[in-house]
Amino acid sequence: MEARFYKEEHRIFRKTFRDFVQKEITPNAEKWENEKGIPRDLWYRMGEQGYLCPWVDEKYGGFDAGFEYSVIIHEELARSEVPGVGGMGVHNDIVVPYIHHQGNQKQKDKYLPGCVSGEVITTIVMTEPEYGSDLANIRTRAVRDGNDYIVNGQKVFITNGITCDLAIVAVRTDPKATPPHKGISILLIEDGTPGFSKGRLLEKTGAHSQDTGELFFEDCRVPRENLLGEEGNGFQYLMYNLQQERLSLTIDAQAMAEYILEKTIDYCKMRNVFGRPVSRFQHNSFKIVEMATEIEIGRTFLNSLIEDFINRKDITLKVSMAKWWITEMVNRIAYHCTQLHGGYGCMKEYFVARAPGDVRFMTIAAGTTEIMKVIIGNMMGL
Amino acid sequence: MEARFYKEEHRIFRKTFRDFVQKEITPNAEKWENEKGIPRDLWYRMGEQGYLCPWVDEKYGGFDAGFEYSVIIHEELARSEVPGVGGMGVHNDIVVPYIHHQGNQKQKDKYLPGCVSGEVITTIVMTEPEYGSDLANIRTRAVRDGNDYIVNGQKVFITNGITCDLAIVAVRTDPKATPPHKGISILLIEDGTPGFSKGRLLEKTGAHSQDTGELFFEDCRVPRENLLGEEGNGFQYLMYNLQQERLSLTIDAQAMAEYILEKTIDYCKMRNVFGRPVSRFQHNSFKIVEMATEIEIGRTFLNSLIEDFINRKDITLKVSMAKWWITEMVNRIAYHCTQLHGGYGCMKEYFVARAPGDVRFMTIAAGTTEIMKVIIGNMMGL
Amino acid sequence: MEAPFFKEEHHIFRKTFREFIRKEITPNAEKWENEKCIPRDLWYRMGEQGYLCPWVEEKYGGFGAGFEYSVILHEEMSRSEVSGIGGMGVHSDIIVPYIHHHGNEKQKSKYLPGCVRGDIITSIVMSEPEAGSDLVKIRTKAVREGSNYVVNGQKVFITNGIRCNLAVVAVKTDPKADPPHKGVSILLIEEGTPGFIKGRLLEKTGAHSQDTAELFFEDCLVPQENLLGEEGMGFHYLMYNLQQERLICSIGAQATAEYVLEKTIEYCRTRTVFGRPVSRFQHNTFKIVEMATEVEIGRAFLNSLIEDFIGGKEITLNVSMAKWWITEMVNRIAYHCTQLHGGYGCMKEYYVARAPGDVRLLTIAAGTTEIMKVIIGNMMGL
Amino acid sequence: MEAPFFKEEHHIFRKTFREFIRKEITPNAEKWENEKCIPRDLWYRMGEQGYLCPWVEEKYGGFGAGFEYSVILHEEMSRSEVSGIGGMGVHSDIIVPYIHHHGNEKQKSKYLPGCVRGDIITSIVMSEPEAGSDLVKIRTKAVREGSNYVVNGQKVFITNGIRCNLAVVAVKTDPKADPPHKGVSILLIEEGTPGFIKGRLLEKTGAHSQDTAELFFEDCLVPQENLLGEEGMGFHYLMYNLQQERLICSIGAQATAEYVLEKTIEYCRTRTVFGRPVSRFQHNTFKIVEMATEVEIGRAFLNSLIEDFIGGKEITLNVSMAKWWITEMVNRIAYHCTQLHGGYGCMKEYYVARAPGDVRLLTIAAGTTEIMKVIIGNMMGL
Repeated sequence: MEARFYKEEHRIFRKTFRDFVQKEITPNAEKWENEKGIPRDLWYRMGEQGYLCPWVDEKYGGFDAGFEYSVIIHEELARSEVPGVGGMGVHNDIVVPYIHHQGNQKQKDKYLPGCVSGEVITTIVMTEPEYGSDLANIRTRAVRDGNDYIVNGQKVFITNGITCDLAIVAVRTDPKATPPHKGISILLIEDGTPGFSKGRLLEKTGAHSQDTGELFFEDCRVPRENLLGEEGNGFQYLMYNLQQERLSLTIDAQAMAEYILEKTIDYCKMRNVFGRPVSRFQHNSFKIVEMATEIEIGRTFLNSLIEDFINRKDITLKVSMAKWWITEMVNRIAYHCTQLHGGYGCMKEYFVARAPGDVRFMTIAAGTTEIMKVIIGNMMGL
Repeated sequence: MEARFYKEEHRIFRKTFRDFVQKEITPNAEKWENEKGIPRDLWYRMGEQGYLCPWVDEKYGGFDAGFEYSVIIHEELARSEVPGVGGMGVHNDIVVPYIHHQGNQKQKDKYLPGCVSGEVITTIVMTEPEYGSDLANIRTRAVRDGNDYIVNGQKVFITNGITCDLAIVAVRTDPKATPPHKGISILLIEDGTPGFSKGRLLEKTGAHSQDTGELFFEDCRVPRENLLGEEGNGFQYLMYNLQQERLSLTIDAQAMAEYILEKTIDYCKMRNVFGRPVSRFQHNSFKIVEMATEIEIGRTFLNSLIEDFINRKDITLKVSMAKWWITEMVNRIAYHCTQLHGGYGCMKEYFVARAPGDVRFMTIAAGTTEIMKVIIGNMMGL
Repeated sequence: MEAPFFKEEHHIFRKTFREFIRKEITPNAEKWENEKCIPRDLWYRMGEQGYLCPWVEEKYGGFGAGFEYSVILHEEMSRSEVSGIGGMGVHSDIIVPYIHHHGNEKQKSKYLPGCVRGDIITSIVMSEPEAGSDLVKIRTKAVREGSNYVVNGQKVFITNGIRCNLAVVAVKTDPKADPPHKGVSILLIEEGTPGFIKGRLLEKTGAHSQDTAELFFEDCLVPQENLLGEEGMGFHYLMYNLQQERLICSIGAQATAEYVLEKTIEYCRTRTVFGRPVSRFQHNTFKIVEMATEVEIGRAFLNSLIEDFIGGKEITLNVSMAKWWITEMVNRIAYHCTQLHGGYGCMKEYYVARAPGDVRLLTIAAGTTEIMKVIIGNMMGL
Repeated sequence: MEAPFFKEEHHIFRKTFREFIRKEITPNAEKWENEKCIPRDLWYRMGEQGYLCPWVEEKYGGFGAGFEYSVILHEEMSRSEVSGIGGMGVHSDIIVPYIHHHGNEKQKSKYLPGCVRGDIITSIVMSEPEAGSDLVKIRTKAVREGSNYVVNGQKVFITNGIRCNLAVVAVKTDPKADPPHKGVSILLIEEGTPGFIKGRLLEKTGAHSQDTAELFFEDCLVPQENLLGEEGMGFHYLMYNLQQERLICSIGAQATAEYVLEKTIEYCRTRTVFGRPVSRFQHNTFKIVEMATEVEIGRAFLNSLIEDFIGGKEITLNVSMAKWWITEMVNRIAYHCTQLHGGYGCMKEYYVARAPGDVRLLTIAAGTTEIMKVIIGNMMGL
């Protein structure tokens, strides 16, 4: 069912953007899948059209657009059959907000316009080989040296890791801090900074058109003015922005689930076996009904969550619930929908066949299902 | 599929016993359900026929029968539609073995013949209101006083708690023992011993014909000669006998699952809805097929487990796996089978409708599903 | 989650009614369970307080109250621990609406005031031994004879079957009608009408304080003026009212799930095992978190559904989804919550232990889970 | 669990073959994944060692080895981390048996020796774009013309489709046959036969090193002597050999599940997060325990099934159960094991991360889960 918070202008925007996606993105699915990335040019095209960070203030080139527009962009990109454009969603609503919320005037003036136009592709850099969920213990060191920080360390699983122009990097500025998370700060590190090198493109089991990389910092000199917010507050900023990150990822997962099922229903109505459409077998029809019900229920919950977020309510509990339940749900749906495709369910040319690989990371990234349950359990005082 | 270990004599025995059950037990299901217990006389009848503890040595009145016979008795009793007779299975293969394995000659001579004839109904008494799974910490105290122990404490969830003539009671003889489980001993306490009183019949949510009670000990004097085995070894005896207890309960669960499904298949083939037998709807037929498959798989695993047990192999790991998986399975099966009965699935007169209540305790008694997983996890070194 | 449609007055009403239940209903749970019925007097007490059919217009003695009040009544009654109270909900929002929506002025003024006061207890009489889900197959015949109908047939699974003094009965007035459902009509049959015989109280496996019975009609003479609406329109009326019935059923299931989980969380926080609260074991924490998430998601969906219903939107698709998903969910929750209670999970004195029996009916009554899936599948064109 | 049918010589054989795989196969996993094929030379090496069709009689170059050896080959190949090797298993125990069981002396002596040496790579050619599960619907026509058949049609999902030099092809020799399955025959078509065209390599979502392709037949002239068995018996042969195919498929799925779980347990024991091994978190411990239990139960069932098969018993019912339950089980295990790997669970370099893609086909090929349930349902008379 459509969410209460959409007005006419949102519907028009969705239609326009969906056309854009169908013309400029979906047709290239296979090409970009093989190139393991989306072309730089697409970032400019998106920027021109105002599809990058439309929520940014007008004085930085944005439109001051409401979160509804971000939701629409996420949902339509999720329906593009090109997982790689997810990197744009990350840029739009996960990374750039750091600069906007915690950056100083100088940093905003310097970077935001490029973020909106597509000249500055951003990435958020937290995870390390030894520390995934356990952020408080990251080891990448940033040592003060005059007006610079000298950064040393390694990071993995970085979305836009190959194409990024600006990396927002979690580093440890105080190794002795107790609790350890108080020793974490965030630096803005530009591509090309000496000592900042991009590693290999990581071979994933899905979402191939999304470039995911490793980053290395070897005696990388970063001017102090590139410190985001205050030293030692990094962990707090991460926790703050993580809520919107989880919400964004959940929106992607829900939209994917809806799209996968739509495609599957089309297929099952059209495909005949034993003289009947696949969808006419009671077992299959019940299976589809079960999925449709879970999707409808998930959607209602997500919409009320988005509404809370738009109304500035604290969403930590609900978004943690939605994040694990909906990302697990989309994985179940991808599984059953490939089954309903029979042999074609394993053929790459079918979007639905690729879906299980493309959605697999969702229960792991931005806080695993297990971490979500820990958070909820703590909030419930269990 | 039939287990490898059955010979012709076993098949004959099963047939005879099944007739006995059909004649003497099943017809009384409702009566005993309302009386919340099975008649004393049935114990004698079972004893006469040699259906109580047939494994006991001949010199004590038993038949020295192999475990195969115990399995058959468990399975057929589980198919009797009278959960109460489960108390006889407990007597046969869970309680009496304590006397046989850990009792001294005097105790064996005194009690075993009655256990076989039905004059002595036994019960195992471990759980306390505050200590279910956590046996090592039971509080019922037994203090030495001359040639007696003075026992004080309360016990709950005692099968045969109302009818028992002989209680095998876990007590704490040494409160200072470390680890605490080294302070536990087992006493044989006869009905009628001053200070040993039976509490109310506990109202359960199922298995109504099985009497489950509370026991109280107030300055109850028990002669030292009633100590089972050695002082401080109680916990060890419990752990030893628990393996067979879990195996017995798992056999009951498997046999119940098989019987519930048989009854349901009969019903679904005979009952018509929308002009077709219930079983002819693909969703229902797939549901039944899924249950039949789980039952078949569970049965194969259980048979190989029984075989290991007969061959004196250590079954701790496998029986822990079987116990949780098969008792959870029978609960799933009871749930889906009641669904397949429609409105009659909630009507007491249908055995299948009562099944969910009757099997509910199985995932909890003799070590909960969670305890089983802890045991397995420890054995796997996780 | 706070429902958007509740205003201050609703909260006040809930508070008062909850207080009423705490004082006058919950303490009698066990007594009424054993009496297999709630006392006649309670109907009058409820009537006095305006807790029966508050939605009925004032001219018939009601308050013309909004559906919000019905929601509150059902939610609170579901938290009363007395399953039998459900029969009052059935009276208020499932049966009386038939008279209100399809009755003529004469019938309304004759019956509605009594329904509101509690003098008249109604029951809806559809199911027959051979026709459960399959309503068009009902065989109870009503043959015109002068100014009467002569009714013959048998009905089962009748809520309030023992207490009712007005039965709303589905009958076949035209056995040859094609399509057959056009032969179904509804008669209002008063207790005491010669030939209207109340059969035995049916022994259910749960919801014991709710009187469910068989009814028999043997040459029962019913004046033509007791025909509800038009002849041959009965099936149509049933289908029309089923939507509200399923919504009510979903509301009860959701409120029960919330209550069972609340009680379980309390228990798990206070009960300690192995020296820790039960809720502190990660497996249990996660289990509770999973249930809390499903409850939260179900609630969001149900609230938006109630909102649509109040807004007069067509809810058939979504109420069918809610009916099967929420009633299956409450059964899962009852199962896992009993598990978390350990041995007490099988003891009748614990409400949570009784819950599995009490909620079992929910996936079967008012359209089974399978029927819901058929309806949804048809609406989706599968 | 030790299978009762393995003797000392089998253990020795397993050890040798596992060593061969460790040296010559596993190290090339990534290379061959990218080449989307295993090297032609490996077939010769396997042949030399006697690892292809060891069951073939000595007069055709085989060893007349028991099925135990085939079991070992499949189990160990499933642990090689190279999905493509599966194509060799298909050759050895699924396709070559057709020639052996239904071929005439001339065909056997012509082809079998090459099949054993590895000179001849076979493929079984059934599925068509419009006929997957529904074999009787195949459209590929073979029309008699003098001493030849003229074959026209298209086939898909052909394992070894690129490499094969002998195709065992299901064709329609009598389109008018009634029942239609009586019109199906099987032809042996050699590579290089004019009109036998190999289509493109199909891009799968997993099992990348296994070459799966389309095949086309355009006025392809096949000498009558290449008819396998009798005309019109093709469907019968397919059904006959499907039982062994499904058994093989279950063996591969079971061995894969065991291997994936082993790897995951290693990982969880060594990988630490929040200062503890991943396996020490109770939720993860229980998750692993649940998987270990299902693997153990599946193994017991599979072993007894293999035993029955070796014993020449009819296995249709049980192999159908094993096929769907074990292949669904390995998919669940692949899913949860990737979750336990966190971010690395999406990284191709980890075998476990590739597993979900590699096993996805198993519930679909050789008869989908749904088809298995239909077969079982029919055998149960549902």
